[in-house]
Amino acid sequence: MDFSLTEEQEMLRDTVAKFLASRYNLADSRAAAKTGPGWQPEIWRGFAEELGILGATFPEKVGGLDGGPAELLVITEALGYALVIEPYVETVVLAGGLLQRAGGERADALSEAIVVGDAVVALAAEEPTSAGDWRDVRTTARRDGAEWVLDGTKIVVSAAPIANQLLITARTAGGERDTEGISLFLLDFDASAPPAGVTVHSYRTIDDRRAADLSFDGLRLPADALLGAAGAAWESLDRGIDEATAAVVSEGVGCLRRVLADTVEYAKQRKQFGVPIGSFQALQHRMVDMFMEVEQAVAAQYLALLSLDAEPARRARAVSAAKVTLARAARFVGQNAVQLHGAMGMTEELAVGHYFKRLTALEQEFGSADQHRARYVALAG
Amino acid sequence: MDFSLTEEQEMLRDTVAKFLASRYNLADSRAAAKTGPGWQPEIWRGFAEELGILGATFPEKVGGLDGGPAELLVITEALGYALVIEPYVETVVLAGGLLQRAGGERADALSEAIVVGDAVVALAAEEPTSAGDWRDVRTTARRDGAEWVLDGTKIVVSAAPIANQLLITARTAGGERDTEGISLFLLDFDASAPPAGVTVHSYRTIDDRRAADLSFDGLRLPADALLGAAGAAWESLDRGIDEATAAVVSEGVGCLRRVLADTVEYAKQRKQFGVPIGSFQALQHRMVDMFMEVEQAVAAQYLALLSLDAEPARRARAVSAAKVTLARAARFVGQNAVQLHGAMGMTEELAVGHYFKRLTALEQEFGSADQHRARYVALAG
Amino acid sequence: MDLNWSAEDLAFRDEVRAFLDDKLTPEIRRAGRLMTSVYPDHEASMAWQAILHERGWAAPAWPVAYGGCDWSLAQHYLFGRESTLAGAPLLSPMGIRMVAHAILGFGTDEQKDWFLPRILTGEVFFCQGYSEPESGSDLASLSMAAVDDGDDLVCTGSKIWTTHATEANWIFSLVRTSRTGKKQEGITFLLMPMDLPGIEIRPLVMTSGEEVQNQVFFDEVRVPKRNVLGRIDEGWTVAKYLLNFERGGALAPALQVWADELGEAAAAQPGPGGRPLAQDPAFAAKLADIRIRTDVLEILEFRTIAAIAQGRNPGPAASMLKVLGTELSQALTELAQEAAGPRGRVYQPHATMPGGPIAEFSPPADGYVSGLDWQAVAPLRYFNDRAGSIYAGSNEIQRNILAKAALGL
Amino acid sequence: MDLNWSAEDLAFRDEVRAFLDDKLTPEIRRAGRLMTSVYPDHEASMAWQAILHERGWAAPAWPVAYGGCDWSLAQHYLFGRESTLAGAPLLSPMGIRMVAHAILGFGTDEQKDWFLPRILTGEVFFCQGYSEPESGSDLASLSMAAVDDGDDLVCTGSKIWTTHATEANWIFSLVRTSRTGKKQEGITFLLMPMDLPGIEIRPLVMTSGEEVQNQVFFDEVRVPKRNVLGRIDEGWTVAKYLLNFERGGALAPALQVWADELGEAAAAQPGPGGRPLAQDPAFAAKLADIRIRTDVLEILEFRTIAAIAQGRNPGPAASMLKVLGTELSQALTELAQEAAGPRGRVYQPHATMPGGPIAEFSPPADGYVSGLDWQAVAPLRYFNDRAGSIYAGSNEIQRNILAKAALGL
Repeated sequence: MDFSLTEEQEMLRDTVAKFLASRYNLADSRAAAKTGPGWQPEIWRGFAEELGILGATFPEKVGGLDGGPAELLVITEALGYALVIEPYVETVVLAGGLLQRAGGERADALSEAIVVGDAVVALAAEEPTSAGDWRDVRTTARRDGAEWVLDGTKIVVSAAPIANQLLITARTAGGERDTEGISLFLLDFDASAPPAGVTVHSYRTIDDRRAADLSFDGLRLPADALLGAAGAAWESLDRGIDEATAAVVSEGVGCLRRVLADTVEYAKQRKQFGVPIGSFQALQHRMVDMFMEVEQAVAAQYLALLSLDAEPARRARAVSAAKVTLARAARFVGQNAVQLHGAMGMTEELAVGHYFKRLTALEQEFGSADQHRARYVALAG
Repeated sequence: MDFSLTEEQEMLRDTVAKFLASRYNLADSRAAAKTGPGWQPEIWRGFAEELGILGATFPEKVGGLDGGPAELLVITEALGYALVIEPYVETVVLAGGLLQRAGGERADALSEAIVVGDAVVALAAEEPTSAGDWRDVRTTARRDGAEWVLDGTKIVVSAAPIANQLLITARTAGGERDTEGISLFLLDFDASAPPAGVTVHSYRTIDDRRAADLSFDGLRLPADALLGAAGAAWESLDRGIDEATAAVVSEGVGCLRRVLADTVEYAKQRKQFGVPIGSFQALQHRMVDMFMEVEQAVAAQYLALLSLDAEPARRARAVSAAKVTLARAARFVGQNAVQLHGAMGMTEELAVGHYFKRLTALEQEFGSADQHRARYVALAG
Repeated sequence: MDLNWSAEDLAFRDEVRAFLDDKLTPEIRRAGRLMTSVYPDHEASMAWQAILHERGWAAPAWPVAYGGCDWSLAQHYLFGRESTLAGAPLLSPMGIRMVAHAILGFGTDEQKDWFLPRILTGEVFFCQGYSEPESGSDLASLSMAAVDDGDDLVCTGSKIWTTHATEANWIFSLVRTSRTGKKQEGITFLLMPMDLPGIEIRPLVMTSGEEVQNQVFFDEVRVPKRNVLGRIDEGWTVAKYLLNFERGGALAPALQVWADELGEAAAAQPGPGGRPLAQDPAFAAKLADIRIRTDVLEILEFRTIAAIAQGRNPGPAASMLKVLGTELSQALTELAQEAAGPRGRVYQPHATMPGGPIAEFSPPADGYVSGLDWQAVAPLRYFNDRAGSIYAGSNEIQRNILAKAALGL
Repeated sequence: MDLNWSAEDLAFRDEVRAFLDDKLTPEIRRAGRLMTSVYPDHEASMAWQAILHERGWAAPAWPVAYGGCDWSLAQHYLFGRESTLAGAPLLSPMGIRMVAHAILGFGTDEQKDWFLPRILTGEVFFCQGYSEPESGSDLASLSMAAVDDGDDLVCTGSKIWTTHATEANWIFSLVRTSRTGKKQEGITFLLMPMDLPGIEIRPLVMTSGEEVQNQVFFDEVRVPKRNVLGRIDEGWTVAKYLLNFERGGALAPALQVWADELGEAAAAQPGPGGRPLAQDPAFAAKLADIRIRTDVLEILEFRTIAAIAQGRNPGPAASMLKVLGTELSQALTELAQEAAGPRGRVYQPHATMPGGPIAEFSPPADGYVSGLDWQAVAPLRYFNDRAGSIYAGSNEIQRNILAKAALGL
């Protein structure tokens, strides 16, 4: 076992942190979220051109840096620490992994576009009945001559409103919850001018990102829209979900570190009854418990990211353990950070309120604690 | 709604408390438990003759006082407060209720014997496979001429080693977990000289009471050993379990009040770092949480006892809610009482250690929190 | 000892039920059902107050002479319970349930006669000016100055967490009239019209996006001394008296309603493994625990109300009920947010009835809602409900009080 | 970054495994498996120490010159892990893992040469005399007097919570040699044979019935000054140094073993509704949470051990691991007691391997056991495990330390 970073990895961490500290701030990003386009395209451009982090986990042949778990760890944690709303996990981790494993010309071209910052990709997988379990695919894709015809509904598709490419899961065979028969399709996309057969309802999320509900009603796609073999997408999707889960765990660790630091600092500054509230033992012990939750989340972050290349059952078990841990930490630390900030913690005036909203969303993204605990139980046999 | 006691009920409470304060002490009762006969028969005699509480819930026709939930509440709470190990719940509440509902000459005679202190009765219901669910009866009783023949195994039968009468559940019809087909039998009993066909393994319990594992191997009983109609005991048994559960909830409240009082007192006396440990805010808040658990247990005590006459589904729901609440309080208050007493709390030198052991047993007696929560869910539909 | 109601009580309950059935319009019910916090939509709440006032039930706890009801304890309790069960919105607590009791207890006849009828009709709508940016849990350290100037007090400073300040036309406030002696001395309880020159309001945007809370700035605001309630420098006495009313309500009935609604919603909501969420053992266990805690809270609340009604001091019970009730409510809003699933991440306040305007949000032109109303309510209620353990004396402060008052520590 | 072991590490692991397979007799394994606390059966533990000593592995953390092993960090970790997985009993911590390090750090050559080999063989068996009846969490307030009398110190007072005092022939103790200055000053670290005149032992009966802990009384016990470790009045320095070793071990492997054993037991144990307990969702969820927390603890423990091995200060991590490890262990022993069901109420220490004699208990003549061994162990382990959050600096004290050291509060 070894939890140390190489010099290059430490340098990457410092570079990303410095970029975000100087170029990314809460006011501008929330303005973009609430009254602007939903993101800051110039930041994304910076990720590609100045930091190169959009290619961090891509192979060199598509322009990537061929990085592994350690690179993913330092990048996603830094993004979480700065509360970055731009869709790194959606585009680079989730779509990026699916594209790499699908292979083929279109996938490689899109990978290249992601690396240079030209493509933002969203995955339309959640459906009204799936409750976070993406093997529950009722959207259908049927062949019609050289084309595919898609019908179905997807909900809460993260980043769809700002994506220019959409990955869509659809069933080409099998029953509603079969893992066999799930296929992956690619679609050029513009939420403000959706193609024929697509209805889009875009909205903001509680954590100031953008998402959309989509319905496909006879959407026609060309033959090469199918990525990989028909009906065989589950294995890659299953891995992709684990990778994305590990990435949001890591992002969550970044959020948690910031929230804990802010809370401790606030408790040292804020005076009531003539003394800093951080001098009260009950609050000190609470903050210690928050600290221990954060440290456990850090361990979970290692556990998840360093298990991604293990065989699927071990990978799934580690990722589920990590997500349960992160969810518990997110709730405990988030709620207590608000509590210790008092009513100020409930406003949008301090950072803590914004982080709390993100932590609330993170708790459930890619499966809730209950869902991951149940998966862990099933895997433990 | 009304939670007040009548003057008579208050007098009963005071009388029982005074008797126990002057006549019952931890040293003698533990000596009886560990190196003596397992109980203090002279105390039991006092319950009958001086206090009359063995007849509290029996009708006047068998010599009882015809009391209701309020009487049961004040008596059982007082017994818990004094950590009385004598089998009041087993004999008076559980067996007493079964006998009253069974009716008939033998049952009435035994009721009279209980009221005057001559009979100690244990119910043999738990089996190796029943996991606290007493509808799971695999002990069989079959007719053989005028006699019944019983075969099967009962475990952890509370009070059996000191009982002179045994009630036994046995299946006369139906499948292993059917509620139909369960019958109730009565047996004259002496653990030190068991009748032919009965093997007894007596032991002490963690809470310094006595219990036994029993096996019946062709035990022959006369026809009139059957109480009530054959195969129809479940309804009464179900109610009896709820009554006993409510009674141990109430007993638990007595334990909890004492444990909380001792802990607060200890925290005021015990000095470390030059001040009473009760002056540390973290410990103060812990004791406040213990206080709130005790108050909730008190509310649960009302809820359970005052719902015993409601229709079965409401009764069961109330009793299960109460047991879940008591179990949570027992664990939280018990564990923290030990913690706040430090290592002294882990010894047999202070009362708190003895109460902790009783609270540990109480948590699971007549069903654990998980079991009662599951029953509550099932009843809530 | 009895858990049941008397026949008279049940008859009264039926009368209340009939009234509620008759008078609660779908719009008003909607405002109750889709509340995102303890603060109702202002208009719906005032509309409901008018209906209650017409029936003489707007302020049942007041003395009959001022428009209250001659009800038994059980009737008061049942009225509140039935109103909650029927989905009636809460009335604003600041006027009828709070300052009115201070006016009744400490006001001059003139103050009583002027304010009380107007509070009943809604003509006078109060907000509360207690907390200051530097005085939260330590309320007695408040510093907003009220300088004696002949017939007036001249107020300068600021108040924060003032609910519905923009809707209110009056504010009741604690101000500092003297800085000598203990910090609890030298505080004055003052009633001010909100249109006095020098008052400015800055809405605060909460994490739910709602502008219900405000900071109110006072710049040499001149208030006649006849607007003082009680005596100058003795406002802390009034505030302490009011505390008894602030923490008086029964929360269990509302929690029962919400738990039932959540149970029903979960029965129709897809859960793990393709079964309804209600059948997921983890969810079912959490909901059951909440229901059990609510069953228990109901008894504790009733026992306390009964003690008060019998003229006994409920002692530290009020602090305990505040802690238990708010933590239970938080467990419930947390579970509802879990139950909302992926839809719980969608921000759609237009499908709810929030307590105030929403900052920086334009509802979709077509009114689209992702999922069901309750899923839209869930995140906002979860965010807003964090306030439960913060306001009206944080739960840490309540535990301090309980350590002293209940345990003698 | 890597979660895996190197090929060299794996080879070493296999060597350890082979040794354990070969040498762990069923009797010794039984002593490990049926432990009721962190204190093993004395005889079995000493027997295992002898076997380890024969192989040169009794004290791997000592310097090689004194019988330690030249192992890498990973090897030390894997040795502990494999021993636990194989069910080896713990060795008594007082000698090899504690006082020996103090002797190595502060002892004279004479002390090292006399004590260390005898500790290894078990000829010298230490107990610890730190706590006093009035000095628990506030250890530095200890008052047992050691009066200077020429070549001797004359000790009067009493020590409490002295584990295995009746088995031990030596005690290391903190005594007060001076009452001027801060309370941490004037404390001396003293080694005493237990057979000195004036020493008396009173066993303490714990809730488990076990007599493992004792109170030790000292009445003018005369101890030569050459038995002082370090300098007179500077014993606190030695004690603080020792603390680093007291909290050093990895607990996660043992918790993994217990969790696996509990999972297996639950698969064979009747649970609700006629299904095995392992399939009860409530039980399964609790066991899964414990396993998940253990997976996480393992990483935290290894990270800390790695930091120490690299000569870095692990900072407040030791306090955190103590809290997390003991609370996790308590969750597990609590769940095992739940799982034991009705049998968990039966008191049958004769089916276990407790750390000491059982007071006032006669095992049944026929050796009858109700249920299975693990069900007999469950309540005793649950009772004894309450000590986890009390000893070695209570978890409240650890949180105080963490507030300062980790958060600067």
